[in-house]
Amino acid sequence: MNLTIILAVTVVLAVVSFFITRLNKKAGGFLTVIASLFAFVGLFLLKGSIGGEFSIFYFSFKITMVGWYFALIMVLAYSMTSFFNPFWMDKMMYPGSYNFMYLLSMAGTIGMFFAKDFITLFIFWETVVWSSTFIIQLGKSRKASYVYYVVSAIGSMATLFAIMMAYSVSGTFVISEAFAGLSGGAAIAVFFTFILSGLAKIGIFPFHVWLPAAHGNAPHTFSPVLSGGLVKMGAFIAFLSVTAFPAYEIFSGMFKVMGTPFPIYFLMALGAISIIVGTLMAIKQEDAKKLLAYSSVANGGYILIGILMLDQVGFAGGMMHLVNHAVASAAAFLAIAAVAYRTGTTKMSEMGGMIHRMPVTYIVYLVAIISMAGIPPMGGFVSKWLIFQGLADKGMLFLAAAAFFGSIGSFMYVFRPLSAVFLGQTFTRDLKKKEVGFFMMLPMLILTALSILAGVFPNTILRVITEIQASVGISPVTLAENTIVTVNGYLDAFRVFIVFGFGFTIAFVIFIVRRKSKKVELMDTYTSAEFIHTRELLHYSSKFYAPFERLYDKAPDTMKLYKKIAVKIGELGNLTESLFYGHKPEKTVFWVMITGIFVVIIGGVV
Amino acid sequence: MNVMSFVYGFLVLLGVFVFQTTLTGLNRKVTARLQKRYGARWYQQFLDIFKALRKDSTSHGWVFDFGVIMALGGIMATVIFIPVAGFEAFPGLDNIFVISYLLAVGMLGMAMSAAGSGNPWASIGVARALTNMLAYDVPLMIVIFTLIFAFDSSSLSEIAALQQGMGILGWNAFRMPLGGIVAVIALLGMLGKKPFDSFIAPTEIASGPMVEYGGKHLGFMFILHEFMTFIEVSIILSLFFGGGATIWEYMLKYAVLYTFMNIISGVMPRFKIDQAVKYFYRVPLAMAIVQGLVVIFTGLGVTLWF
Amino acid sequence: MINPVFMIAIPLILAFLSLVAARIKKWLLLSGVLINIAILFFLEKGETVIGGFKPPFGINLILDNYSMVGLALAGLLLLAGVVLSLDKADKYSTVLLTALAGINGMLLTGDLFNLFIFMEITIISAYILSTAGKKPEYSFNYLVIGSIGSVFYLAGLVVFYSLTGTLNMADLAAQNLSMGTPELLVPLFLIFTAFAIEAKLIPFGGWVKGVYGNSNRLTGALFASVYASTVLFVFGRVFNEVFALSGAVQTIIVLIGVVTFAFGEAAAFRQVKMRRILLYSSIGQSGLAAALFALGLIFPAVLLVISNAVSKFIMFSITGKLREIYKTDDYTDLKGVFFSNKLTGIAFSISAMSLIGLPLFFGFYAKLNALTALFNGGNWFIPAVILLFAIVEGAYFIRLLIALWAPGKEGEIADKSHAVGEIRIFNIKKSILVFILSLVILAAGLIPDLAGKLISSDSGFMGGDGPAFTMSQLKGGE
Amino acid sequence: MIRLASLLLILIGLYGIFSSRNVIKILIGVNVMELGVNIFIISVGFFKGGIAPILTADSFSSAMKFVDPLAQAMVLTSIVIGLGITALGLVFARKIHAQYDTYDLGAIGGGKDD
Amino acid sequence: MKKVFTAALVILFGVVLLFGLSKSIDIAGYGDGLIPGKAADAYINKNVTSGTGEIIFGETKNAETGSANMVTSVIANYRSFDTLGEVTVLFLAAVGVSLIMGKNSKEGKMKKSGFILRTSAGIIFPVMLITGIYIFTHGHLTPGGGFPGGSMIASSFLLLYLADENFKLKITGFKVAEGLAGTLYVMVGAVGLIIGGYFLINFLPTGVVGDLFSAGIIPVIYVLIGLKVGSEITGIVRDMHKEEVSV
Repeated sequence: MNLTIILAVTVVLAVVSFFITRLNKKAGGFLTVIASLFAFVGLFLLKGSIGGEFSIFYFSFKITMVGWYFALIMVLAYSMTSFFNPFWMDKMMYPGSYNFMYLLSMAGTIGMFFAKDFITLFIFWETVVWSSTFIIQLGKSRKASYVYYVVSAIGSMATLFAIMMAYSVSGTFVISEAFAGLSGGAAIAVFFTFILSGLAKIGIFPFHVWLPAAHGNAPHTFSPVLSGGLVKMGAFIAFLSVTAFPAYEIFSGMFKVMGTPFPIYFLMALGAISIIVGTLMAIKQEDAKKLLAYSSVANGGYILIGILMLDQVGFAGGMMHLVNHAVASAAAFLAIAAVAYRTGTTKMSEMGGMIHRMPVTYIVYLVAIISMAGIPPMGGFVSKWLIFQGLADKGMLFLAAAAFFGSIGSFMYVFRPLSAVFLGQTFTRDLKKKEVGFFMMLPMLILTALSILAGVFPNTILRVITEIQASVGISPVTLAENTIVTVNGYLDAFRVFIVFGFGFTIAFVIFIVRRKSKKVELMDTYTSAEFIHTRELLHYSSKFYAPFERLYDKAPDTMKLYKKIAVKIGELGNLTESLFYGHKPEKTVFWVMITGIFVVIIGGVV
Repeated sequence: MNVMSFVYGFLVLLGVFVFQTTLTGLNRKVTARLQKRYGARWYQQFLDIFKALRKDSTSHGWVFDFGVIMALGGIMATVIFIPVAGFEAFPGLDNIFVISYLLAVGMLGMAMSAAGSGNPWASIGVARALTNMLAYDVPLMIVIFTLIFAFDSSSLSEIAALQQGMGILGWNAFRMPLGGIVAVIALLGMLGKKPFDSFIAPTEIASGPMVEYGGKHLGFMFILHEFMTFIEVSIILSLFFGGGATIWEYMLKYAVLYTFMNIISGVMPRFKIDQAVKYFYRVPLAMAIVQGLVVIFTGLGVTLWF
Repeated sequence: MINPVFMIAIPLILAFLSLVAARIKKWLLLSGVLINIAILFFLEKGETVIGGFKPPFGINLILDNYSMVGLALAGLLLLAGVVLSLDKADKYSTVLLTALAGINGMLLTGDLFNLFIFMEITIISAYILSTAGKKPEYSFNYLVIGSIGSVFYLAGLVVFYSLTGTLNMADLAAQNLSMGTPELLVPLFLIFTAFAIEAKLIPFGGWVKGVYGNSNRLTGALFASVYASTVLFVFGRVFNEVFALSGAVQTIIVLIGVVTFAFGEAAAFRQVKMRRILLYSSIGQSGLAAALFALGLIFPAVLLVISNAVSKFIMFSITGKLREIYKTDDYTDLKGVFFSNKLTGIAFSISAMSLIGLPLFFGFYAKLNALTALFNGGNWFIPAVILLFAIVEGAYFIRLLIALWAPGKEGEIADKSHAVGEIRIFNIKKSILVFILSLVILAAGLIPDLAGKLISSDSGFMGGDGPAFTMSQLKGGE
Repeated sequence: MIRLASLLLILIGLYGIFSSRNVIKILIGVNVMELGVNIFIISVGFFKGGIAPILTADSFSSAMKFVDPLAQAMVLTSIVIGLGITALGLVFARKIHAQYDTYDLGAIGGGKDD
Repeated sequence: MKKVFTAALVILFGVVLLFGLSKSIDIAGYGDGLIPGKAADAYINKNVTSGTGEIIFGETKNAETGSANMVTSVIANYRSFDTLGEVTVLFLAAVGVSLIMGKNSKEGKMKKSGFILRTSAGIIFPVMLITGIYIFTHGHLTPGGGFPGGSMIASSFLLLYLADENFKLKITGFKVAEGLAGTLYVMVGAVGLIIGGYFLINFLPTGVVGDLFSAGIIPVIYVLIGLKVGSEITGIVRDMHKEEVSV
């Protein structure tokens, strides 16, 4: 398969879908399915040509293992989510543009991961940013789209600065050579500015503000892509900032924390903070999508810590967590979208008992959150396990503490939508609702299967990661047939799964052989002699963790920081306006004279 | 992995069930005596369980059933991985992370089933249980992390074995005293013993979920509880009290530790859930971090002190 | 080959005639701008002497790549403006024709005093056009400030004349005065003031807010594109070819430019009225261009000026028309206005995104060139400021675009029922015209190297460097 | 001295514009400035003993010492431009008066943008 | 207080400017304008294109510009292009004035003037008119030229306005004069381009320095300028005289 064809076809189909949608909305939506599946299959077949270099137009590309890995994850999220597109077309204000932007941003991500030079990377990157900005605005909040753009822009402008600064030293934009020759203060400046776009995209504190806004308010069909896909673009930048930019080598002379140079450790600490912030905030949310968005913040922290470790185990964990989180998060968002498709809301307090109406969606969501919480036998467990092992190996106590906190906290928040949306009493409004159709179910089931497979046969994914590790020159994680071996112990995910099945079977058998139980309605519960006949009232879903939330409800809001900065810029603008502009010439005369005096004095005349 | 492993696993399950249920029965007696009551017979617990399993039950829908099965299945799988006095049904899989996360499957199943009952009290119980877990687990995990760092192993049996043969001072509880204290406090939380039993809270919310369960469901819950207790006590036993070189030593130590927990619990009042969180994040967390820093930076406690 | 003097003579004749034949002045104007474009590409390159007196004694016109680009840009945009707003332009036919002569003269002339005169023609035409805003106090303010500029320019010029005895640009440049020294600081400052006032640099451009802020669809578009770019082009020539800046003066001018950029963008950030947003953005952009010109980075500056001019033209035209229809240009009152005007909306969006410097649009290429050139010069501070305020710029433009495209309450999905009005902003022909203009930005952004070559034929301007960055260099790996 | 005087005139003009809010006075200030700069130009072209640059029966030969005709030409141009600007300025002043019934810029308060 | 502050600032600016300028030119001195090699020397000697040696009043034939008045030679020949622009500026101003005063205005009325003014106006008007015409036709010989001449014509009309409150000017004629004069100016330039290869070249024989019919196209241009300036300023006067009917 040829990357040129993939890119060309997706871009062309993007344009075509724009016009087709004008004729027939549904057809346009189906076209995005076709296009993204095509891209996925094409990318999958691309593995054979890894190492190839070529250029299209003026862009130059190099097919690398890591690029392939990232692109595959990304397009997986796109293609799975695209199945939902045809069903949401009627609700879109601009269906044509949506489809166009959807495919354009997908092409952008593909191009970005295979870019050989930074300018190509940046062009594709920004294309993704603006096209997704225009998609998000179609959702529930205009402000969200704005916040998304601003935070992205902070990142990408910083990265552009870094690229340019590196270019001024090395004279090349080629990713593998661009950072050569940097040292000292310039190296630190480039490192921090370069990774900024990564941090912004992953949603690392304090750039995490866009995730809840954008994920929570984007069209339901785009949130899975945002969380499952676009966030991973940031991980790619993080990856580059320790590999293409040899951070460990350049900073090797610096002060070290637990064997890690301080700048890198600092970023890891930011990752740890985002785990904590993401977890705490996710626990608080009342909207299922916002909750999942904050969980993405927390998971982004894991990914960042893992990738920045750049070692045998933790790095593998971080890279694998990419897949696991992408799959699980996309599945969870899709499940919520499916529910929203039927109920029209994502507020947890406005739903209940959907399990009785949409059991498949429930299973999908259950598996997704098990994976996100890192519970075996799903994929998320393996990657978190690797990250823990890596941290334990290095003795990074505080990072580990944050990681544990996030891991256990995730039980808390993932359970909330499960309980509030799916369990409990079905609301009267929803009693007649049906499960979504097969076409929408299909991607969810695929993702669920992938989640389980990743947990049972993690080595399939880890083998790709070992190749990536080899390509960046670190020793790959040791893999036996089904076993992952680390210094501190080993994990045989398959056997864990089998034993789990064994235990489950015993329990099941005991359950089955006992007498059959009598079915009773959910309204038929013990309520301490109170009689409540309203389904909605009997369902406990809002303020789920109220006593816990109370402990930190006075915590500062990061958004306020941004608002403050915006106010300050506005004040500068105000000042400019009132100082220099008006309808009286005297103002300008005054400034001309002042500037004149100033200039002459500065110029050294007087 | 062969058939024998499964047979062994099954035997472990049976043994653990008998042992722990007996112990629970005995401890009911101990608690009663503490409270100046006579108490039930030691085998009452067995009677309760088998009676419940025989009776009719009501179900609140498939997730109510599924949750119970998933909970018991997950917990039983976890028990199989627990090394008892060096014996493992599946050697090498006693990874501490695997065990503690597999435990979560059981908990999740239980929570799901409870919430699936549609009883709002159940949801409150779940919320508290999860909050409680967040409270005790972070300090405990930091201590465990310290152990892994110190011994370069995350295997329960290996860590237990490393403490043996040096007498009582070889136990991690004494080599790392702060960590030991944290572990014991955390164990109280894990077991849901006072002062950290607000999620069970017999007089407040227990009437909620518990009354929804009857018959085999309730029986499952009983069995589940026994297994869970065993897992939790065993983890702390292996990590901090040297496990046991022989099965008898192990059982003895186990009984002492468990009874000790019960005795503490018997004389304690109860924390509100937010108080529990606050408490765990003040004292044990600080102790755990201090312990961790000491071990990581000084190496003190990795070897014997004396 | 046509003598470049006709670029000035023909509009002038038509202007004079339009007074006599007032009834057909609209057509005179139209033919004037059309002829202007038609002969543009057949002009004789190089130096044209007027009156047969060789410079420095006579006046000469210089048509090099640089002035060619300026002429083409101004001519095309003026043509577009006139076509787009012929109804408005009718009244100002004579003025616009004269302005065309003035603008062409400014760009072509090789004599500093002649430049002064053409500048006066251009500015006076601007004074007159500014009265379309029906706010005479702002026009008056502009006039007074402009006059101060003229006086300063003359004073500065005369000092140079007294030192060198010549008014000719090339001749003056050949005298090799060292511009960095304190001796020439004050005259240079005086001349700079005149340009700074016209180029809207802070703190000199105090007139801008009133004049741009009250412009209509014709005048706003012309001010922000044709006039602004012409002034910047001349600024670039004067401060590179005639007074090659160096030393303290250069630092000061660059500083003023950068400060203008920062302050302008900050001021635009807090506006809700579209014209104000655009005007402060114009201020910012010309500050940046001025700084680049002052640093001698002519090619990037030219790119920036071109990209800004075209974008601003489109945006001001649309904004002016929106204001005409809805009696307001407060974007919070115009939510979703592009829903029923998709073509116009796309044109507006492309322009805005190009201004922000998003890739695939021409502005990105301009910005990239500027950054590369700056970094090549060892300067990292200005790029940092540029990028920092590019965030601000992006923020307010994206906010604007979002508001204009997607109406709807917070918490509800974007819905057309909240969109303002279904009135067509432009009729279909005009929409297509605007759209095609925006496609130029897009096309130039997609094939920037070709566009760059078209602009500078690879050699750069006035002996300066050519493109600091080309897309084709990516392929070569250089 | 005359250059100093011309500079002074420019400054007086500036002061007029700077301190006055009356439209007419501001225009007068502008005119004074222009006057100042015109004198400055003339002063640059002049030298002691130079004669007016016109060939007449008295000063008949180009070999004689004439003052700079170019400076004078520039002044002429400058004057004419000044005239144009003043005329326009006066019209603006009238417009202001018609619209606001005052010549005082301070009393207008800028007005809101339309 | 404010006045003191403003004055202080202006003085400070002045002082700074003074210091600065004094580094470039001798600001206190005067009469040193003899710059060697400056462009203006060639204007005096009329040897821009070809050196003809000394120019003698009344003798030299076919000199470069042939204008006895060197300022005029600069304005209307050497830098005629400037003058074209200059005329345009004035033209633009006049157009602007009439545009801004607008259509919805009528001619205003003056106060009734005094007897002396009224009667003398009739006498002085033709004299002024003729003088104006004289001045611009002799622009190449004597001080003056198109601009002063034109202004004089305009002031003669102003006089009529002042003298007679009912005086009304028919505008069309002036507009035509203004437009045609400007057009012709450019045309003359264009003819030069065709004949001599340069725009505004002096394509007529320049005659003897000092004659009325000398200096080639200079008198022609000056006549055009005179007419144009005269009609423009008259137009300005007339437009300024209007009153707005409604705001």
